[in-house]
Amino acid sequence: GGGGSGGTGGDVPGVTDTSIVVGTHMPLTGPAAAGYSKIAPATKAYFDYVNANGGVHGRKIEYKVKDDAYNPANTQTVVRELVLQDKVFAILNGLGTPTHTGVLDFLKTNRVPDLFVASGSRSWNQADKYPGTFGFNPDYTVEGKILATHVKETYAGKKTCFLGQDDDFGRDSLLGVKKILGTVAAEEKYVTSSPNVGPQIGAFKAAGCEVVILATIPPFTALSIGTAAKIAYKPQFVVSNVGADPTTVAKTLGDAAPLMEGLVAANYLPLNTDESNPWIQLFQKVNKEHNAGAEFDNNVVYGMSVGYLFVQALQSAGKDLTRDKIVEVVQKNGFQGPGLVPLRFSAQDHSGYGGEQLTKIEKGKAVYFGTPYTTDDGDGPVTPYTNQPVTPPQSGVPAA
Amino acid sequence: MPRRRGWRPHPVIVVLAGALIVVGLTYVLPPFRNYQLATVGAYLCVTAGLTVLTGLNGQLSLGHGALMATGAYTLALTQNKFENLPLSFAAAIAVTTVAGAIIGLAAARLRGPYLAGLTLAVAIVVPSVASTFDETFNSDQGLSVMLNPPPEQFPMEQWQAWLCWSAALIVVLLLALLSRGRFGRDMRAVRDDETAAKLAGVNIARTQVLAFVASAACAGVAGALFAVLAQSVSPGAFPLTLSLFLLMAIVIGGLGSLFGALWGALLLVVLPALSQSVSEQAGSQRLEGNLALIVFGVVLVVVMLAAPGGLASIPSRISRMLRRNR
Amino acid sequence: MDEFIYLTFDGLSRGLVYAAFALALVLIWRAARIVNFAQGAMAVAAVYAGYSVTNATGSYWLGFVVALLTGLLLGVVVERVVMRFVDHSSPLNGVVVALGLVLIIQGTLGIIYGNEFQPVQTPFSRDAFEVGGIALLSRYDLFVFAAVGSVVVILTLLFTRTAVGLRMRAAAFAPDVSRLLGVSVGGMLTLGWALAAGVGSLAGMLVVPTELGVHPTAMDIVFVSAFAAAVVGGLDSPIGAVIGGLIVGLLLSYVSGYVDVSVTPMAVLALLVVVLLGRPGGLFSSSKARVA
Amino acid sequence: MPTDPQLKELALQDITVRFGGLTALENVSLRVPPGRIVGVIGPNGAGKTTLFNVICGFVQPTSGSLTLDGQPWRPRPHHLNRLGIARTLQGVGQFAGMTVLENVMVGARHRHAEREALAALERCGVAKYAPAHPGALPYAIRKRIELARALVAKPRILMLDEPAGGLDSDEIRWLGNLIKEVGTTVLLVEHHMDLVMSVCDEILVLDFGKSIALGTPSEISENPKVTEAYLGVAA
Amino acid sequence: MSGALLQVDGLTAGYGAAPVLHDVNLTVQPGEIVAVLGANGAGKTTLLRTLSGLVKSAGGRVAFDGADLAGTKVEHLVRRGIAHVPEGRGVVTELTVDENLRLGGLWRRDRADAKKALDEVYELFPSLAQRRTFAGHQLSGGERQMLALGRALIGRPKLLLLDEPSLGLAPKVTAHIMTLLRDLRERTGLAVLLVEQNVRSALSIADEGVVLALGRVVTRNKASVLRDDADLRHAYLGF
Ligand SMILES: Nc1ncnc2c1ncn2[C@@H]1O[C@H](COP(=O)(O)OP(=O)(O)OP(=O)(O)O)[C@@H](O)[C@H]1O
Ligand SMILES: Nc1ncnc2c1ncn2[C@@H]1O[C@H](COP(=O)(O)OP(=O)(O)OP(=O)(O)O)[C@@H](O)[C@H]1O
Ligand SMILES: [Mg+2]
Ligand SMILES: [Mg+2]
Repeated sequence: GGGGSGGTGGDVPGVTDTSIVVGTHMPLTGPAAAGYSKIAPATKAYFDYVNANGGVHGRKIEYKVKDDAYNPANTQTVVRELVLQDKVFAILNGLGTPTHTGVLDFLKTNRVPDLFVASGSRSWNQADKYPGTFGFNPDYTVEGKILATHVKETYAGKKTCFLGQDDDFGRDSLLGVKKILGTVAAEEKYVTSSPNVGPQIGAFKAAGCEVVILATIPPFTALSIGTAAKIAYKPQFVVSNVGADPTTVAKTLGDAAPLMEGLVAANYLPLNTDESNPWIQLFQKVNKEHNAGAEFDNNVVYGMSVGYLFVQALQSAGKDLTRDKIVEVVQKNGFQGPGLVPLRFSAQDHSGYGGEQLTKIEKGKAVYFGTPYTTDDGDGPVTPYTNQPVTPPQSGVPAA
Repeated sequence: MPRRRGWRPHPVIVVLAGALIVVGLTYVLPPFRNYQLATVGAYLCVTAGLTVLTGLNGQLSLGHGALMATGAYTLALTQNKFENLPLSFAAAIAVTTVAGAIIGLAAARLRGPYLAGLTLAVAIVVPSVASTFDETFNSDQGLSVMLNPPPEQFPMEQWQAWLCWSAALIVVLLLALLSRGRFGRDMRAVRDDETAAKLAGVNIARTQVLAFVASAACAGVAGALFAVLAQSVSPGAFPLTLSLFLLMAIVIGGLGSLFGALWGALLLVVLPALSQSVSEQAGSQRLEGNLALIVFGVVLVVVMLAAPGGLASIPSRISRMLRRNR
Repeated sequence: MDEFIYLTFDGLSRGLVYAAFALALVLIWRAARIVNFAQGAMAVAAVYAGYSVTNATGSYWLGFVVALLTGLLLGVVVERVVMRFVDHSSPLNGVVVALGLVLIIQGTLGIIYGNEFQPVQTPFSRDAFEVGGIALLSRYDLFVFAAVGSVVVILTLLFTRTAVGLRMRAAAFAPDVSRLLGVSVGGMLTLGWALAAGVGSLAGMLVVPTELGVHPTAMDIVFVSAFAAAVVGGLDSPIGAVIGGLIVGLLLSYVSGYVDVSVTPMAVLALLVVVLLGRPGGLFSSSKARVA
Repeated sequence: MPTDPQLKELALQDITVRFGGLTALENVSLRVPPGRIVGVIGPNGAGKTTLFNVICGFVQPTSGSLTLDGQPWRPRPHHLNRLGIARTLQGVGQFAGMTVLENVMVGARHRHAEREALAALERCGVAKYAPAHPGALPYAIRKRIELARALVAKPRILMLDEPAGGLDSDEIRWLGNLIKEVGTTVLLVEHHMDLVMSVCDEILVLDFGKSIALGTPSEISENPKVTEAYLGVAA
Repeated sequence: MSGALLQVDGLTAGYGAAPVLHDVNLTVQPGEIVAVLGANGAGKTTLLRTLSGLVKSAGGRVAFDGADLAGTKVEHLVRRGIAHVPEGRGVVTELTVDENLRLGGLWRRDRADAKKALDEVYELFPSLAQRRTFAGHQLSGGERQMLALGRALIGRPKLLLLDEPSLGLAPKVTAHIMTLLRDLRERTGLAVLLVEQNVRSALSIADEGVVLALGRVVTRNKASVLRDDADLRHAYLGF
C-alpha cells in the first residue's frame, strides 16, 4: 500500500466521496476485555450518530473493530488486515501499550495515521520517530505527578506507599509520584497473571502506610481494596484514572462496594454520573439511540469522546481529505471538546491530554473537587488550569 | 506377497515443488495474503518440529511457545546489537537449542501428564522472565527489532513470505530426512515401547533429548521469524494459549506427519480469520469476539470427531473407503 | 515473623482453593485417564449458573446448590455428547476436544453474560480473624477448608472403600476387561465426568470470590496453578492433590511476599523441576511398574 | 561345536534380588559357557524373568555380581545390543505404530538395516508380514517377529523368554530347530518341556528364587525335586 | 438342538471389511468341555471375542440358555452366566491382586457367596494368596494368568470362555487347571469353551473338539476320536 499524498479523494486509501473507513484493534475477548470491550462500540455509536446527521463533508464513517484479545501477535495480524486488506484510512484509538507498540513501525512504513492511541504510555509521543502517531490519555507520569501533588498537599506528613502494575503503567506512574514526593515509604508491584495482592497489601500494613497510591487496572483496584478490608487495614487510597471507574470497580467488589467511599482518583473527561453535564446528556442520547442502551459507564464516555475528537479532526481537514492532511490538522490542535484540560498536540508534542482533575467517591458516585491541573512528563510544575469547559454544539456534531 | 508400501516421493522433490508453489503464490497474492502466507511459513517451522517430538517421539510439550519466545528475544537482542540478520538467526537457533537441551534433559525422565505439567510451567514463565530481567527484555512492552527494509523492488510482504518459507522448507526438509532414517525409527520405537526399544539398543534418554533439541531448534527458528514479521517481541505474543494452539494444530493436522504440520500451520492462520469473518457477518458487537471463539471451538471438536487421525489422514481414509467398496 | 505468619496463612487459604481444583483434575484422571483442560471453563459455567440464581433469588446457598448440580450435569453432557465419541487411541485427541470445548464454553458465556468481571457473593465473611494484630484465616477460609477436607475424605473413601470406586478405576485402566467383568464402562465414565465436574464447580464456587470475580476466563490461571499442584502431588492421589495445592499456595505467597510477585511463575517451574526430577510421578506416586 | 573365540562368557555369582519383602532370587549362580544352550525352568513366579532382568540391567540385584568375559560387568539395557546380547520379552513388546519391517530394523544397529531385517524375517518365516502393522497379527506371528528382532542384531548371546508361548506344535518344532542352528549361546526360559528337553545342553531349575538343580536334561527330568516343584506328578 | 447351553449358528465376524470367521456352527451342552483347536490366526480368539460381544458379529445367531444373545451388552454377559478370560492381558495391572479378584464379584447380589468364592480362589492358587496386595504389574506372567482365571470363577459362571489358559503356565499349574476344570464340571455343571494351543492337554479333558482353519470349522468330533485318530491329528493338528 502507498501513502495517500494525492490531492483528490480517489487516491486516498479508505476514502471515497461518500465514506471514510477507519479501523481499530481492541481486546473484545479474553481477560483483558473487561471494561475495554465497551469502548469501540461507543465510538462506533457516536459515528453512527454523526452519520445519521449527514456525516462529515458528506462522508459516512465506517469503523472496523478487530479483536486482538490483547495479544500483540494478533494485533500485528489484524492491523495488517485493516491496512492492507480493508484499506483503512487511519487506525483510531488502538488499545494497549504492548499491543500497539508492535505496530508503530508498520503503520509508519505504510504512512497510516495512527490517531489517539488508547493508553497513557509516553511511547506515542515521539514526533520525530513516529510522525503519524498521537496519544489520547494523559500519560501516566503526568497523572502520577498530579496525584502526588494532592497527596503532598492534603496528607502532608503521612506515610505514603505505592502499588503499581509491573509494566510501563506502574513504572511511569511511580516516576511521576517520585518527582513530587521524592520517595515513598514502600513500593510494591503486581502482575495481572496472579490475581492475589495479599502479600503486597500485607506489606503495606506492616509498614504502617497511611496513604496508598494505586496504579492499577480496575480489577486490581477492587482486589486491593477488598484485601485491605479483609485484614482490617484502612488506608486512604489514591487511584489512577485507569483503575478508578467506580462502576467497574464497584461491580467487582460486589457487596463490598461501600469500601470505595472516600476513594480519591482523577479524570479528565466528564463523569458518567454527572447528568447535569451537557456532554453527558449528549452521550446518553447517542448511547440510547445508537448503542442499544448499553450500560452507561466511563468507558462509554471515553469511547464517545474519542469519536468526537476524530470527527473534529475530520471536519478541520476539510473536504479534500488526505492522510497528510489529517496529521497536519491534528498537529495544529485547537480542539475544544469534552476534555477538562487541553490536548497538548503540536508539531513536537504528540501526547494527549495534559492534565487531570481530582475526584472523590461520595455516596457511591465519583465527583470532581478542586480545579484541574496540568503538567508535563518532565520536571515542569503542576499548575491549576482555570479555563471553563466548553459545551457541545447544538447538533452534537462538531462544526467544520 | 509383494511389498505394499505407499509410494512416497523423496523429500527433496516435495520441498522443491513446495518452493515453486510458494514463489508462484507470492506473485499472485495481494500484500495481506502474502503476510498471512509468511505467517503460515513461520508457524510451519514450529508445528513441524513439534509434530516430530510429539507425534514421532511421543513427548508432549506445552512449552513450545516459550521456546519460540526464546528464539524471538535472542533474535531481537542480537539484531539490535549487530544488525546482521543471518547472525541473529544463528544466535536464535543456538540459544533455543541450548534451552531445548536443558528442558529436554528434565523432560526425558517424565511421561504423559507429568511432562505436560512441567512444560506448561515452562510456557508461563515468559512474562515472568521478561519482567524480572526488564533491563534486558523490557518487561511486558518488549523490544522492537531493528530491521533493514528489503531491497526496493520487492514489497515488504513478499520478502517476508520468501524469508519465512525458505526457513520453513529447510526445516521441513531436515526433519523429513531425519525422521526417515535410523533416528526416526529410534524415536518411534521409544514412543511405542521403551523396554523393547532399550533391548533393541536404543538409548532412550539420548533419543528423547535429541528429539527435544531438534524440535526446540525449529521452535527457535519460528520465534525468530515471528520477531522479524512483527518487528517486535513481547511476552504477550507468546502466551500459554499459543502453546496450546500449537499442540492443537498438529493433532488436527495429523500427529506425526509433516503434511499434518502444514495443515496445522494453515489452520492456525486461517481458522481465527475465518471465525472472525463468520461472526462479523452475524452482526452484534457483543457477539463479535465471542461468536468467533465458538466457531473456532466447534470446528476443532467437529474435525476431531470426524477425522480422529487429523486432516492429513483424510486422503488415505477416503482411498481405503473406495478400495473397500470396490 | 509477623509477615511470615501472615504469608503462611495467606498461602494456605489460597492453596486450599488450588487443592479443590486439583482434586477435580485428579478425579477425572482416575476415572478417564485424561487431563481435562476444559475443567476450568466447565467450572466457570457452573459458577455463572449459581451466580444467576443467587442474583435472582438472593440466596447464596440456592445458587451454590444450583452451581454444583449444573457442574454435575455439564459433566454428564460433555461425556455423553462429546467425549464418548472421541477416538481415544491417541490421548491427545481428548485434549484437543477439551480445548475446543473451552472456546465454545467461554464464547457462549461471553455472549450471555458479557466479558466483564461480575462480583460473586461469599456465604461467610472474608474478614480475617486477627491474633496479635496479624490477620490469620477468615470464616470463609474455614468454610473452604471444611469443604475441601470433606471432599478429600469422601473421594478417598469412594475410591478405596466402595465398589463404585473400584469399578471406576478398573474401567479407566482396562475398559474391555472391565466390561467382561460386568462393569458398565460407559456408566462409570459418565459418573466420573459428572463427579469431576461437580467437584470442579465446587472449586469454582470457592475460588471465584477470592479472585477478581466471575468472568468467562476466570479459571484459566487457577487451572495452571491447580494442574501444577496435581502434578506435584501425583495425579493419582487425592491426598497428593491437597498437599500439592497447599505447597503451591504457600510457595506463591512466600515468593511474592519475600522476593517479587513477578518471579512466581519461575518459582512454580522450579518447584516442578525439583519435585519431578526426584519423583517423576509426583510426591504421592505409587510403586514403580516393573518394565519386563 | 566350533567355538568362535569372540563369544562372550556370561557368569552370575550369588545373585539375590528382593522386591520389598519378597525375595525373587536368592544366591543364584550360573555360568553360561560360549555356544551352549542353557535352559532356565521353574514354577510361575520362581524368578526366571527376574534373572533375565538382572542380566539386562532392568533390575539391580540386591547383592551378587555379574561378569562378562571374566570382567565385572554392570549391564545397561541399551548397551546389550552393542555387546551382542539380544533378548525377547515374555509377552510381546512391539512398536505398534511401525510396520513389521521397521520393528525389526530398530534392532539392526548397522548399515544395511533393511536388508538384514528382511533376512531375519525370512529366517523366522514371517517376511510376508513386513509391510503390515503388528497390532492385528496373531500372537504367534508376533512372537516370531520378536524373535526376528532379536536375531537381526546377530547376537552372541540370545536370551529367549518363553518364545514358544502361543505357538502351535509345528511351530514349536521349527523353533527348536532354529535354536539349535543359530550357533550362538542361548539362554532359554520356557514352560514347554518338550522343547526345553530337546534343545538344551544344560538346565537350571529355580523354585521360589532358589536354584534347586542344575544339570543335563536327563538329570533334570529324573530329579525328584524338580518333578515335585515344577513338572507335577501328572506331567 | 434343544437343551444346548450355547448354540452358535452361521456366525460370521471380523474386524474390518473381510470377515475372519465364516459361518461357524457350534454347540456346547451344559457341563460339556469343548476344545477349539486350530493353527495360529485361525480365528479362535476372534470366535471367543465375538461370543462375548467384544467383536461385532456380521451375521448368524448365538443363543445362550435358550435366549438369543443378540443385543446383549458385553457387561451384561456375566450376569447371564458367561465368563470370558481373554487372551494375554486379562489383568488390570494397576489394581492389586485382591482388587482384581473383588472386581470379578462386584456384580453379584449374593455378597456372601462372592466372598466365599474369593476365598476359594485363594485356596486354589496359594501363590495369589501370598500376593494379595501386589499390584497386577508386579506379578509374573503365570501369576497373571492364574489371577485372570481365578477372577472369572468368582462369578460362578455357567459357561467359561477360556483363551489359552496354559499360556505361560508351568506344566504343573497347567495340569492343575485342567484337573480343576474337570472338577468344576463334575461338581457344578460348568461348561467350558476352551481355546488351546496345547492340544494334548486340551484334548485330555475335553469332551468334544472343534478344529478351526482360516475361520471355518473344518472338523468337529469327540475329543477321544481326535486324540486317538492319528490321521485326523496329522491332517488338522500337526502331530
Ligand atoms: N518389579 C517387581 N516388583 C515387585 N515384585 C516383582 C517385580 N518383578 C518380579 N516380581 C515378583 O518376583 C517374583 C518372580 O517374578 P518373575 O517374573 O521373575 O517370575 P517367573 O519365574 O518369570 O514366572 P513366570 O513363569 O510366571 O513368568 C514374582 O512373584 C513377582 O511377583
Ligand atoms: N484387532 C484386529 N484387527 C484386524 N484383524 C485382526 C485383529 N485381531 C485379529 N485379527 C486377524 O484375525 C485373524 C484371526 O485372529 P485370531 O486372533 O482370532 O486368531 P487365533 O486363532 O486366536 O490365533 P492365535 O493362536 O495366534 O491366538 C488373524 O488373521 C488376525 O490377523
Ligand atoms: Mg516370566
Ligand atoms: Mg488367539
